[in-house]
Amino acid sequence: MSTTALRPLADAVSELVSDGDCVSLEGFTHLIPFAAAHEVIRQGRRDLTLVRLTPDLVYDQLIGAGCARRLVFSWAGNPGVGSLHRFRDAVEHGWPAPLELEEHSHAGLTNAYVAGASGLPFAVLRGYAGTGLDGRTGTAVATVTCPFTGERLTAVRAVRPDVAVIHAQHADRSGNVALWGITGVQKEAVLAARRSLVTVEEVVDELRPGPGAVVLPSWVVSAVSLVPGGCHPSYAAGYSERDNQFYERWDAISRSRERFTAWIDEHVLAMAPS
Amino acid sequence: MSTTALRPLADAVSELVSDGDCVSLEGFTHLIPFAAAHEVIRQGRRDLTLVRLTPDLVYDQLIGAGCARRLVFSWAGNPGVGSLHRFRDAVEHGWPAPLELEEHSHAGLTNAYVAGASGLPFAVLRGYAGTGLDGRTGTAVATVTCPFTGERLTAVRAVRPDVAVIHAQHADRSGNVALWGITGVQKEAVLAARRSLVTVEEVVDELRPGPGAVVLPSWVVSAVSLVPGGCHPSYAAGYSERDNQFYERWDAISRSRERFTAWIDEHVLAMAPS
Amino acid sequence: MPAPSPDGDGTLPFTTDEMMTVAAARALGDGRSCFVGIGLPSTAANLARATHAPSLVLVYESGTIGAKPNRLPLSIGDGELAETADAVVSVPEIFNYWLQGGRIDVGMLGAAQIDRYGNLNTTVIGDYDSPAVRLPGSGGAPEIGGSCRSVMVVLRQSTRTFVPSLDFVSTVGFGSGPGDRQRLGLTGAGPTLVVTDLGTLRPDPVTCELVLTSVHPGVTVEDARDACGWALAVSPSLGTTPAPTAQELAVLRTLVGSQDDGVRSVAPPR
Amino acid sequence: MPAPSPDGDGTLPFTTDEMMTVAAARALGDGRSCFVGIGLPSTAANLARATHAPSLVLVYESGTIGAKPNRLPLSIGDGELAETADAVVSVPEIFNYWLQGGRIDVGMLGAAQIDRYGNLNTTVIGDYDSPAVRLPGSGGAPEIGGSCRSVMVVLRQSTRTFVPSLDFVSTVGFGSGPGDRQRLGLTGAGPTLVVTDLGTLRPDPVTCELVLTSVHPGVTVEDARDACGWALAVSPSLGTTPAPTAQELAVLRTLVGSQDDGVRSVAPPR
Repeated sequence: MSTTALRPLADAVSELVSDGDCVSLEGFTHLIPFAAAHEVIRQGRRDLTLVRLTPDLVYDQLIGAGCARRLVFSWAGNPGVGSLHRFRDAVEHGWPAPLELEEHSHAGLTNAYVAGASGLPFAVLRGYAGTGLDGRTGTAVATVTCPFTGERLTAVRAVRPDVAVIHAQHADRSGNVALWGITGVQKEAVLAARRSLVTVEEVVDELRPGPGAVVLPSWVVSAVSLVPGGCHPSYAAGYSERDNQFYERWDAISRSRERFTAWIDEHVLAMAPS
Repeated sequence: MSTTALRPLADAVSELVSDGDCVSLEGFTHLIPFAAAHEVIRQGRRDLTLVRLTPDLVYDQLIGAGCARRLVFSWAGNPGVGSLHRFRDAVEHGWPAPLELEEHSHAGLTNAYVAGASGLPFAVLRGYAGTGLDGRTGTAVATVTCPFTGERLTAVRAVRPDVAVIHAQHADRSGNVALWGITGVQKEAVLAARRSLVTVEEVVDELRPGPGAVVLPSWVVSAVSLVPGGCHPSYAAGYSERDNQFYERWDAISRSRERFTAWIDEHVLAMAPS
Repeated sequence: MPAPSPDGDGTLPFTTDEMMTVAAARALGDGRSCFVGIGLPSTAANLARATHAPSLVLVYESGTIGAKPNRLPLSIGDGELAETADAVVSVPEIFNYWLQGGRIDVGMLGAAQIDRYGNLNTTVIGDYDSPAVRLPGSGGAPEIGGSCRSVMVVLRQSTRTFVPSLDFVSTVGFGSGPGDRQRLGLTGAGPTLVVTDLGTLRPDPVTCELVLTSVHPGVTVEDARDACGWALAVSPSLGTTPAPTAQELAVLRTLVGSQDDGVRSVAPPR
Repeated sequence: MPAPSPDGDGTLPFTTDEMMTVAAARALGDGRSCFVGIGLPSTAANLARATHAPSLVLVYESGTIGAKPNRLPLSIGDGELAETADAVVSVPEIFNYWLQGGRIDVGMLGAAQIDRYGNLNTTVIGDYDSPAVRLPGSGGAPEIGGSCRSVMVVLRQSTRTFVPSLDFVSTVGFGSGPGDRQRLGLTGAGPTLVVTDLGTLRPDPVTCELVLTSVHPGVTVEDARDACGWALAVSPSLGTTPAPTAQELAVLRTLVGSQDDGVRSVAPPR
């Protein structure tokens, strides 16, 4: 157990994320850790295995910037807008590099996180049966027989990322974290991972978790960085609405390799660390 | 799906609990539904299978009153005081009737509820291994092999009670329920059960769930009854402290069959329904 | 936006997408629970809630149970859903306790392709390893399709979407026919209704093959057959879908407008 | 309650239970996480928190993580635990994510019987089916004993409690010796410390058998051997436990008093 110290984002990413790591940036359409992803891009990480239920713009950017070798996911779209063009370009044309896919359903990948958080090698669910996913999950899905009823059910292998990265509303000065609103699978991702980084909107003297809040004590978090607006353009309940115009603009930005590259150069690489 | 109507406790118990049912009254040392248990005793139910992590005084009373045929449990004591004498008398001397035991650990029985709530026939955990419980769980515990690692783990059969009974702080007029504080396994018990009854401290115009509250929408609850103080002598966070003197007095009341019977006659059978 | 004339006599101008959304909404019964994604299913479910089904319980896979949005959500993570919900739970809980637990009456799904047994493709057009079009993938659909008591599929009908053979099975409908759902351990009844821009289809109770059961106003059986990649069966009791009423259109257009401009003006009548 | 004299010179009057509680508290390191039940373990953990280990994280199986009670809780459901905790989670979560997830450093357990390999009985004295004494049972202990990084057992020592053979194995310590924990899939290190009213014991690193490593002030090796149902091994480097200090006794007595009278006066020094 270690007590978390607040530290600059660039330091935390540098310490926690290495080439070849399995990295999970979570946030189910809410509290998506964009600023941390941009820092990963700036630091030039390569060959990452990226795990996430909904890759969203955040992984479109990491994939287009050449950070990813493999993607573990269950729904790769621009929510409410359309396609993820960088994801599609990598899958359809291997640009900027081929992208291995391990493809799941939400229920399956969610339970893989649950197994990881629970210290179990696998989880059981009713899922995948009869679908084409069976051959597309690598070796992550199998069947298991109920020892009581003889029923055959689906087993999904635990996900244990090297690093989980999430964005939260609050941390206190000891590094305890609170997030609320739609809390997705963030708790499971952090508890399944070997290391974890939380960017926060605000550091407060005392956590006052509201209804439905998830609280992560400092001793299960490796690092906390203060990054107000660190989930833009996604939502942060109580702080900011989704920047829907950016989600719509992304469709055009990401359609062309040149325009995407220019955008990354200008808005990510040229920026100072948060 | 049915919309719950508020109804008198006696009517709800009469409709939902029958002789021979598997009944789970839950509440992990907090919000224990004593008033509903007393109504079960008044209505003279027999041959119940009683499921509960911590039988506590509430099952000591039901067992001593002759309602139970079988007990599924993981820790049967008077918390902070000592033994449950009616439980012990049933187990050690078969009074007032023999009591079959299906004995678990907390982790195992908890996961049996989780499996029931999840629509699965079993749950997987690291548990029971090497203990004498193996032969004492009826047919509820077995082993399962991880299809990925070959590791042998424990499987526990799902619990699906006929009826779950819990006590909560609030219901609104539509029958939506909120409870908070230490919330135990009440959500899992209700969702695992075929029918459910919630007694509440108060009916409010609008639920305003606080931090950590569990909310159960009306359409997963069969009946709600207004029973202020319905979990006395246990705690109701925000309403009442544990009546510790009663827990201590119970030790003497329950030691003798005669004194117990007189107590049940006076404080349960002679009382009007709540 | 054109103001519809106040009488609902079937001659109101409306688009085929509007007809499709209204037909889907009408099939959602009051007081039932409905698992919805963003897009047309969410629009239809909110239309139902704002018209004939004020007690419809909307469940989104982001964990919001009983959401009562006053505008159409932009995504399933929209704060509007969390703020108006009866309960907000984690994603593991929504899939395990609520969906897999068998508590949801109707699952609403879209698709890029459907076959005659109601199986759905949302994953890829062409070959998986070198796709013509890589689509978003399965998301929650496989287990929505498996565990909801019934499933409603909503999609536009054409020979590109109604295909003889899927490029990828993302979600199982009736598999290859009777008995397959049971064999696969799928607990719900499967796709009992398909709503398109041309009409509605239901599975034959014996063969499980989709049968055209109604056409929308102005659509012929030939139109529906021409827009289907297999030999489409037609119900002997084929009906015509009643046209949207003036009220349905007005509410729908206000809903859709609310998404565009963020207006919060569509309080349901409850 | 007798007021101890202010100097901690080892001659203070104290009870054997007080010595046992103090010795257990001292073994809890600052900043570690500790899974505690009600009774002596909870008293020892709160004593540690109020003295040398202000950052000790107390986790109760009722789901309270980081509880900082100002008085000793009456039960694991005590509102005082929930109100002062960093987080309150459900019972499934505490067992699956926190205990089984391998996040807890020390599990504290009591027992009615212990054997030479640190296996524990909390279930029954006599035959299971016709018991002499039916005890409460396992509760959280089997998995606390399995999954915590290490386990501390606290119980009074006598030939009734230190037995050659358990009447029932509720919680596995080292099973029948080396390798058994690994064979059973138990992930933690097992009972690395046993604290009694007579002294402390630790497992032999080779044989896993418990060895007397210290005696409390005024206790002889013979006392400890006489109070053990098997031939008790004694460490060649046997020590004597330092007596409780005046501060330890004062804090302990205030803590215990707080439980009796509900006084909320034991704020930890943080």
